[in-house]
Amino acid sequence: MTPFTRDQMAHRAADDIPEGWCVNLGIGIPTLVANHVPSTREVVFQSENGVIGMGPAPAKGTEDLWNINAGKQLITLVKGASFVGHADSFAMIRGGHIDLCVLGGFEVAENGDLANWATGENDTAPAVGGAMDLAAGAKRLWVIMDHTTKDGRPKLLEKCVYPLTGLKCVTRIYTNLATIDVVDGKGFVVRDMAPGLSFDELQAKTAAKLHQAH
Amino acid sequence: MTPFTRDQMAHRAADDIPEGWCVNLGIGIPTLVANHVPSTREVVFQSENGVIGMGPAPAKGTEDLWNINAGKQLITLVKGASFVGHADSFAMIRGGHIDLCVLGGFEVAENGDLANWATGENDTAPAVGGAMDLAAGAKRLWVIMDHTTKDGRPKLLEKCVYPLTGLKCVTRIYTNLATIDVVDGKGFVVRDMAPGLSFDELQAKTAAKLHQAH
Amino acid sequence: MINKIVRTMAEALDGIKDGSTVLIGGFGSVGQPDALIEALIETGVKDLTIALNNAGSGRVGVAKLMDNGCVRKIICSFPRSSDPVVFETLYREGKLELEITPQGTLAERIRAAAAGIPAFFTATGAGTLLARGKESRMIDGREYILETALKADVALVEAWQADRWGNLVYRGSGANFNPTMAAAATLTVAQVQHIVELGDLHPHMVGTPGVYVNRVIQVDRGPEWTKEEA
Amino acid sequence: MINKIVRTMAEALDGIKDGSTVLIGGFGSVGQPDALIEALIETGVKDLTIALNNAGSGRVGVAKLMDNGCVRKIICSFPRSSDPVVFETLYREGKLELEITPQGTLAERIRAAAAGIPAFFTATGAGTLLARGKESRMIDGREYILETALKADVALVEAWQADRWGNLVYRGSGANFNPTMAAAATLTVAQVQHIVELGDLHPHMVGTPGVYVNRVIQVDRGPEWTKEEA
Repeated sequence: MTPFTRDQMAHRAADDIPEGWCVNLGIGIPTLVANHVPSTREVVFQSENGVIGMGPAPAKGTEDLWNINAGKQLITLVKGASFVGHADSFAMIRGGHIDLCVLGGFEVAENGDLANWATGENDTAPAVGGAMDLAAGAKRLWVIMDHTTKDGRPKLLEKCVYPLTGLKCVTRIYTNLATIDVVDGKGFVVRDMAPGLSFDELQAKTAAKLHQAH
Repeated sequence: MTPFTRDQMAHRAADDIPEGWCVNLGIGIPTLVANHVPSTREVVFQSENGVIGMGPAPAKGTEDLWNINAGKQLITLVKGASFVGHADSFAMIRGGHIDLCVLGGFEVAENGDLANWATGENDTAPAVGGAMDLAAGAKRLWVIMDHTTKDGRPKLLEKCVYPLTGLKCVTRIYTNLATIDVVDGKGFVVRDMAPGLSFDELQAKTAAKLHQAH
Repeated sequence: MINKIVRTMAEALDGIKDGSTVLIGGFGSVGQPDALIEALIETGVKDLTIALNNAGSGRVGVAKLMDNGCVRKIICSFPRSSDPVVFETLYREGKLELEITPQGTLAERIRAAAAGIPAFFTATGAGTLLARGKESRMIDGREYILETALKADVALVEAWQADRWGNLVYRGSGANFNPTMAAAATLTVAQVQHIVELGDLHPHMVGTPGVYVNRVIQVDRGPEWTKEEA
Repeated sequence: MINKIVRTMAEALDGIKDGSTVLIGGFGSVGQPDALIEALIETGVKDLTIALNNAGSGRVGVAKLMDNGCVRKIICSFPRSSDPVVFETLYREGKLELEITPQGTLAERIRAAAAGIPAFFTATGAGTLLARGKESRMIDGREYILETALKADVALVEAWQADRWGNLVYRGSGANFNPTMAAAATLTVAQVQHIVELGDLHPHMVGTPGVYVNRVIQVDRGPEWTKEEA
């Protein structure tokens, strides 16, 4: 069995983004998604610090220090880009104008609950950033994360253990082992799996019931 | 006794506006106030349709149809002018960033209540515009109006009869007979009167107790 | 390729249903999507709730929309504009429902809908007739009333320039209600004076990001409106 | 003549008192009023409540402000920035009070303060730890929590250009929290790269009307920040 790499996970998510969507990408693997959308397909990348229409990282020597993304990395702008302030940017997010947000995750529950900001109630200084706003506001929320923790514990659960970021918000999960839809009233539905992986093996690494797609 | 003319009323109000204030002027006599602020004194005129830094009416042949004030009259811009949309314009008003609003009035009560939008509960289709927002939001609210109705009834009262625009919001009244402060806990305090008018004569035309300024 | 530019009014207004709530931009004639309003009248749509600042004047534009029986209810701040003959007649005859909202509250209710805020407190109108039936609350010693978001099915807006992504640039005082309304509707249609190439609009001049706009149609408003920027 | 331009940091920060609530603009180093923060540290002011997105990194800027004991409480969305050594130390030792607010709620609470909205409902955070102690309400079948305006005594902001009226033009992604914060404080001080003549800023490019700004000080941020607009 060959698990998907980080880039493969990002690529698979990118493949599922149709032309014309306005997409917000979280820090980490989600940021890689932009690299895998072909330049022939127009997708508008929004960053919560008020950039609408981000392009790839700038070539050496052409950097503009004023243009950064939510991860504080230098960016370029594409034609058609515009800027707004934070209040307007989050109005866009909270108001349901972002077609898709892709975030990392600690845990996802079968009802779509997401935990990705704190690892316990006594977490020292948890840092939430814009994750709760995105979870509450985006039209669709996809999570990219490893299927299990480094020590092998499942991250797809019947119920989240860590403090929640948002309730019933995740609609799809791209893991290093599978792509799984979160279907209202049903739970986790497997769309596809890493080459050589069996459904039973995937179920064994998942702490909630998996359903096969028809 | 010579009552003040409309221009004299506007001029007296203009004289009391210090340099640097941001001022919103209502439709009617209040609009005339801008004409009486000398060009050597910088006052920023705001219009609720999103103009900050209005100048005088344009000269014939130089009109720009895109630039109007709240009364839908053509305007010019001064150096330093800027535009915002309605939501931001009323955020500025509601948030207490307008130093002064000058409005017309039907009635003002001695506690500062203002009635200037409807003449009765059964008024056909009352039109409020931005008056309630300005009454609630401006730092100071001055009213310019005749001291009595056309048929001689007082417009300065112990309590308004017409539906209110705002509660305890008026701080000064410029009438054709006098300038009167509305002082918290005290009521109407006369600052000055039209030439030849006696305090008793003014009191006779006012349906609330007038106080003399010290 | 994203291309929100349409060529005909039929495409621009496709799918607008009877009973829809429609936001109409503009303040007076500035920023008012005249051609879209005319085309809306021609669709013969009925039972609309329209929200805008005024209730039209004379027998053109919004007044004509009401006169033709397309409108069931109007939400506005100032129905008495310069010549409100149609509004006053219909209202007197009980053929038009009226909801008066202070101008700033109207703008903020639309902004709230755009921003995912279902309700907010404001001091505007507290203690007045317009507070009747509304929840009120004392906060830090002052009375506020709760106002709710005004979400819409359709927004018809006007702008100076647009590109194929639907980015809009406003001119002069032409923004007014337009950017807020554009962001508060399920379907936003923009009438613009000029269409420019993607990339020709300055990123800081864009008053409405294309994200909010579904369709753009170019309409020449005539010689009196065509004066170019200095 | 209105002239909000000051020449010295002493004038720029005059009157900021112990115990003040201070909004600090910027997202990362972009749009962050570095020189004003340095000058604020030098005033030796104490017991500040500061509100901003991050809690500083390394031992400079906001981190130094906290390290020097000027800050009693911080309201932010993401205290763990790239090198949060000062924040983590003070927080662990109980010397710093922390209020975590989702980034959009932080922006909206400041916007609410600027706009005269004392409280608003939002779905952000509903049902999470951050909803604890907050009023919640079902509206149209969804749960929302009530968030309150975050009003401040002082806002320190950064912009690209200003004129003597205090009109500010932002550059690139440098607006971020700045325009909202500038509008939400009793005293707003702007650090800008360039001062231009009144009338030289395009009325549609102004991101913060001068009405919101009390003082402007020109600070050259150094060669790496001086690249002119294309």
